[in-house]
Amino acid sequence: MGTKEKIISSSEVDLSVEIAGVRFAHPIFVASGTFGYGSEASRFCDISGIGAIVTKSVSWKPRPGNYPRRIVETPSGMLNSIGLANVGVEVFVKEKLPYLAEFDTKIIANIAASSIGEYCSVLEEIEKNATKNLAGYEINVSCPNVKDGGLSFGTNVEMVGELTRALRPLTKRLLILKLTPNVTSVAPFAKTCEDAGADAISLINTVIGMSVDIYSHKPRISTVTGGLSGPAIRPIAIAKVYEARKATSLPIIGIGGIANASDAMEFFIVGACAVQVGTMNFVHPDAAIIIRDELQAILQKQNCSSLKDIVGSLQVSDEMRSLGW
Amino acid sequence: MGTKEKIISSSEVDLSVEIAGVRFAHPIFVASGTFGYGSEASRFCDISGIGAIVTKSVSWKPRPGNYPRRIVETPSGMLNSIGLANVGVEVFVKEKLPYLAEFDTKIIANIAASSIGEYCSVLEEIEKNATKNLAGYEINVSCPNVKDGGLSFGTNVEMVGELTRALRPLTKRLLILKLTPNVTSVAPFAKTCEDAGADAISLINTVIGMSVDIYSHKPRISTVTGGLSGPAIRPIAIAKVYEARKATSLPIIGIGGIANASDAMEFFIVGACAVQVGTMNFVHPDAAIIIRDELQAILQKQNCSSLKDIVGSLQVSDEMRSLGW
Amino acid sequence: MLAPIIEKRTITKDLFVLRIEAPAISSITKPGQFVNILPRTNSTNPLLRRPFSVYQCGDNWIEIIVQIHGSGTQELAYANKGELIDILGPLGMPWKVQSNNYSTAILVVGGVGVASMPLLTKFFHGLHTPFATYYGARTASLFADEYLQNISYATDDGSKGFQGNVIDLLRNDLLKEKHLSPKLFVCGPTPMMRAAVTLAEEFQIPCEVSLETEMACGVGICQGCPVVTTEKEFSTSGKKFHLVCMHGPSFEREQIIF
Amino acid sequence: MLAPIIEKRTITKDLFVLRIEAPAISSITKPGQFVNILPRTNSTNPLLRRPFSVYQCGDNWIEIIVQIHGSGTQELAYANKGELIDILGPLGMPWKVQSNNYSTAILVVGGVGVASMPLLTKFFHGLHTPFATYYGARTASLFADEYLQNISYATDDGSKGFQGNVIDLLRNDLLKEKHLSPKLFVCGPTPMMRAAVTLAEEFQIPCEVSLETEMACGVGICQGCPVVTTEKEFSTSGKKFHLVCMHGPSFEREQIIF
Ligand SMILES: Cc1cc2nc3c(=O)[nH]c(=O)nc-3n(C[C@H](O)[C@H](O)[C@H](O)COP(=O)(O)OP(=O)(O)OC[C@H]3O[C@@H](n4cnc5c(N)ncnc54)[C@H](O)[C@@H]3O)c2cc1C
Ligand SMILES: Cc1cc2nc3c(=O)[nH]c(=O)nc-3n(C[C@H](O)[C@H](O)[C@H](O)COP(=O)(O)OP(=O)(O)OC[C@H]3O[C@@H](n4cnc5c(N)ncnc54)[C@H](O)[C@@H]3O)c2cc1C
Ligand SMILES: Cc1cc2nc3c(=O)[nH]c(=O)nc-3n(C[C@H](O)[C@H](O)[C@H](O)COP(=O)(O)O)c2cc1C
Ligand SMILES: Cc1cc2nc3c(=O)[nH]c(=O)nc-3n(C[C@H](O)[C@H](O)[C@H](O)COP(=O)(O)O)c2cc1C
Ligand code: FES
Ligand code: FES
Repeated sequence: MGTKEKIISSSEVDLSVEIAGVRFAHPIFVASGTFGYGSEASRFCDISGIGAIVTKSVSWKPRPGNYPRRIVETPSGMLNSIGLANVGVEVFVKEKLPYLAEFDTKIIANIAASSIGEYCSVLEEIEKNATKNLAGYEINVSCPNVKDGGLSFGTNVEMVGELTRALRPLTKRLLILKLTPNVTSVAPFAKTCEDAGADAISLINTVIGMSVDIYSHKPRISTVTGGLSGPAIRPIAIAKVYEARKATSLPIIGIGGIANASDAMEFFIVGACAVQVGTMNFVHPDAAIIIRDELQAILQKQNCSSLKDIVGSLQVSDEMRSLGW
Repeated sequence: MGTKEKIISSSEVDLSVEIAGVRFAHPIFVASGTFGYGSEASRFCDISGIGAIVTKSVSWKPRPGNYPRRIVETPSGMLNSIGLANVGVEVFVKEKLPYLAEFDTKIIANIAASSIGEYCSVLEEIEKNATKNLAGYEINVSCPNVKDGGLSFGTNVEMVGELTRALRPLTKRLLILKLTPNVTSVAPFAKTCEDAGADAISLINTVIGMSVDIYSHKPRISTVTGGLSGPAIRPIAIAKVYEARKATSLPIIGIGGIANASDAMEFFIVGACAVQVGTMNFVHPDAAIIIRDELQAILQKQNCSSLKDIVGSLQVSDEMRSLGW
Repeated sequence: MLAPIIEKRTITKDLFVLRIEAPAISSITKPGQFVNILPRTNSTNPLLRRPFSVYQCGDNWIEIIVQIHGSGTQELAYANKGELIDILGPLGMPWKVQSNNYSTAILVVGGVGVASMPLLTKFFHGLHTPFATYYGARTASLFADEYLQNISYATDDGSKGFQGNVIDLLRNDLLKEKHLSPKLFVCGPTPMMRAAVTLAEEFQIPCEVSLETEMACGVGICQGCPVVTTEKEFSTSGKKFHLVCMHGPSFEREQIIF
Repeated sequence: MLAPIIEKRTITKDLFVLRIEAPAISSITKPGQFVNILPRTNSTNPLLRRPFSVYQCGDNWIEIIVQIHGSGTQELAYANKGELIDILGPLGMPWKVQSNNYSTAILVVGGVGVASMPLLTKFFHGLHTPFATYYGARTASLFADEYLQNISYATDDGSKGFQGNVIDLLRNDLLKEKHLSPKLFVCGPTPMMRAAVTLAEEFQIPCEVSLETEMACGVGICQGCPVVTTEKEFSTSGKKFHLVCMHGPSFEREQIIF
């Protein structure tokens, strides 16, 4: 940009984002399963400075999770098979939500279940005990690591529609469907969520992956396959968000391998209005805060006064559109 | 293994592999599109020491390929959109096959096309001009980077069946179908190839990915999305090979992110009888040779006299099989 | 937190000590806690931090002792004095030294398990608690005993002390009732820790073991480091597991099945 | 090939020279060729090699001059004397110095484009071919002219030589017919190379430009480095593209559209 243009000072950059009427201070959220219930990381991270906290998937009953080994590092990524270890909705509403209500940030409760009925029960239970900063729900229909973790839902477009329609009447808060990348095409899922009344979609969950110990000849992860996350999958995530963007006008929350503000920018440009940081919280528990600050600096440098000008600003020429020539 | 067992010396390790009656000196091949037509890398690599060379996809007519920019580095991987740039079958049989016939290795001709008729014509043309070390064909139904590059085939299981049945009568040489990971489930494709008479399947081709320049707000790759390859995708590839292994008894050639013999071993253990090295040829043009030597050393250390004992040796307990508990 | 390496000492070919200036950590670390170190900033391979016990603390520094194992520890081996490394800690729970179910502390050490022993030694020394150290290794040259005291050695090859494994050496002394009301504090390879637990069961004495599991976060947010528990209702992770990073790394033998 | 760094020189804050012992490369490198260097062994991030012109050749060594740009060049900046780096080369085609369509060689240099000029200078000097160097930079402190000769400088800020851009400086001299039957050998930022081509068209003189494109392999096996050609039937890559790594990096202006 020309040097003569007005220079925007950092404090002037408007990072706020509104999703279906709910305002978030900034678009850098933390992803489900990668930030616990907030308390664990509070020593290393100013919780109130996070755009929103998406809590670990909660199910009706507590779940111990899978047998070890649950994690394996891979090139620029990791495989996990936690198995939706969680405290169950009872403890969640009694302990976790009230704890999180003390912070000046928004909470999005992620729900996992094995039947439409269970999804509904969990959501209703949380809704009954909603705290002041509970912004809404993210519905995990995409966990690859447990038999009943929703991936059977997540790869079936009719089921996703049915589930969304069942949940919609139960809350006026945000209803966000979290989609899996493990499908041939994510577009019909995005479209279905829109038609069924979701407020937004988030993507991607982890990509199915596997690793083998060449000495024992056993899978490294106890459940044989696990979910791949981290910077390695970022290009896949961006492609999926791009595909979803063309299929729906719903707000999209981008997830996958975000390690810095430049990565986040790629998602915004493609059309995500917010992003979630996952695996990188494990490396830097304050990653979301750092990225927020970096983002402010980048937008300032680009002389951009509002994130809104970035969202969906992708420049695709017609020439580019015609894949191959 | 016990220290008292017989120690195998390197020269005793049998690395040879037979696929549908065709014998290869060892199981480390180079992947299509990552080794040109052999001549380019001959300065840096002992071509005759490679298990087999899968040549760059060849189409009926020469193709210039896509406009730049064609490649982008990503974390532990790269995106490409070459667009099947190739010399066309005429030059291929006139120049490339005869050149490659000089080397003491096997050649697998990879074919890309946009219709069953074109696939057949290209194969027939090569068959007519077959050289002595032409082992067979790898059918690319999985290029994500050109409109007519086969991915429309590759994601449609009926088309893959039809194509295989059309090609099968045209050659007695190896007929290998190269599958895409960009599908919800690869199992039906594997099964279909078997039913339709293929000799083997190879997987994976690249994973659809995207990257954005945050300054120009343009996709970094000229065709917007490209194909992700390299170590980043290895866990995905292993999971896909594992899935295919359960679905078919066809020989499987594993591809995806192989950088060393340990990586290759993971594919063998999961059930691949051979592997192809792709992206890593760009870093080390003699990668396949290095990996062959490392593999020999590893097997020797494991006191294993034949690769055959490794292939499919994955130990999965029933406990593991029951994803989640 | 980025902190400078202020000293590097080589112990054996693949064992070295890094002294890191980190007053915020050294001032609050208790015996048995660990730090989580990023082998390489500005690269996503290796991606995750690596856990290391705090080996020694000074006024404004801590030390870690590192055994070269894979890519991350190799990376640390390349680090030089003056360079900054990214370090998080102290993490985990300390050794349970406060329990009053013992009067003699027995430090049982195998290999790089030595890492969590110097602070424990300092603690018992400071309190004048009777303690003894049993330290096993393959051969004499592998001992890293600069910070230990009251040591009985065992080597596989007999090059130093008792020839045989350290648990047998300890059993002999326990049979002789050499130690008054002992508790074992054990850190070493898993088979050795299992043997120590069996020994403690045999003698019906308390025994605490310090576990190693792969960790993604080290702070309790990934649930990646479970160990199966004997307890029924304990952790926020549900009923069946403790998290080694948050509830450990050390556990009383009755708490866990490993 | 692993080769040791035998010297490291800092030119400016983010520009430095590495001298690498590599007789197999130094003995056969021609002006304009490049080497492909892996910034880091044993890591997959950065994954690919980075191309660098051969800056200077000695008996058994080559030099490269590196401008810190992103992660790979930053990595090289951390490398120290004595360390081994993984290097492949020489790659690409040399400058087309043999053509007999010129009698004076004009080296036109911008920024880090200087990298391919010293060997060219040596070549012309050795053959007693008349030559002149036009070297532009933002300011005087950025020149890396240790190996250049017959230099006319241009700086944006006028701190050395002509104030303005190097192409304007050259145009003035061409207008004055200062050089007999010149050919331009150009390496620098793309806008400057385009301006040089336009100038050459204007004066109808030969002009060769050395291009930079992203490269995955540097040896012609990935087809990742195309440049659009004017020719109809040339390369194995089909009809429309040359590969910068294999057919370039330098091209006569008539060959390409860039
Ligand atoms: C609480 C705790 C304290 C430790 N203290 C020390 C110490 O003081 N000194 C020391 O040398 N080592 C210690 N270790 C082991 C050390 O963390 C591993 O050797 C190291 O993580 C290996 O990393 P790598 O990259 O070299 O190996 P790689 O095998 O390349 O690592 C791959 C992945 O596996 C993990 N991993 C591999 N081995 C282990 C292991 N044994 N324990 C945990 N994670 C592992 C790595 O963290 C990484 O995520 C400790 C481990 C734990 C859990
Ligand atoms: C034939 C040739 C000769 C060159 N000679 C020199 C030289 O002598 N000195 C010097 O300092 N630089 C030279 N360059 C440019 C140098 O290769 C890049 O600056 C370097 O690759 C950037 O890597 P990075 O990791 O620092 O940047 P990043 O932006 O992190 O690199 C990301 C990827 O983009 C590629 N890339 C980024 N910029 C360029 C570029 N300008 N050209 C090619 N690839 C790029 C990288 O190779 C890598 O694959 C040359 C380039 C070419 C093609
Ligand atoms: C250890 C781990 C646990 C996870 N648990 C959950 C979960 O409980 N529910 C969920 O919806 N997603 C879960 N995820 C997926 C992440 O929320 C995120 O979608 C994915 O990791 C991709 O983002 P990343 O690459 O930034 O990690 C988990 C991911 C990891 C790595
Ligand atoms: C630059 C590039 C070009 C490729 N061209 C082809 C091709 O022409 N035909 C094909 O079947 N696969 C092609 N592939 C895919 C590879 O053969 C391989 O399936 C894929 O890259 C995964 O392996 P890797 O991770 O080892 O690279 C190409 C891959 C790359 C990176
Ligand atoms: S390592 Fe993440 S919870 Fe323990
Ligand atoms: S860089 Fe691979 S062909 Fe040129």
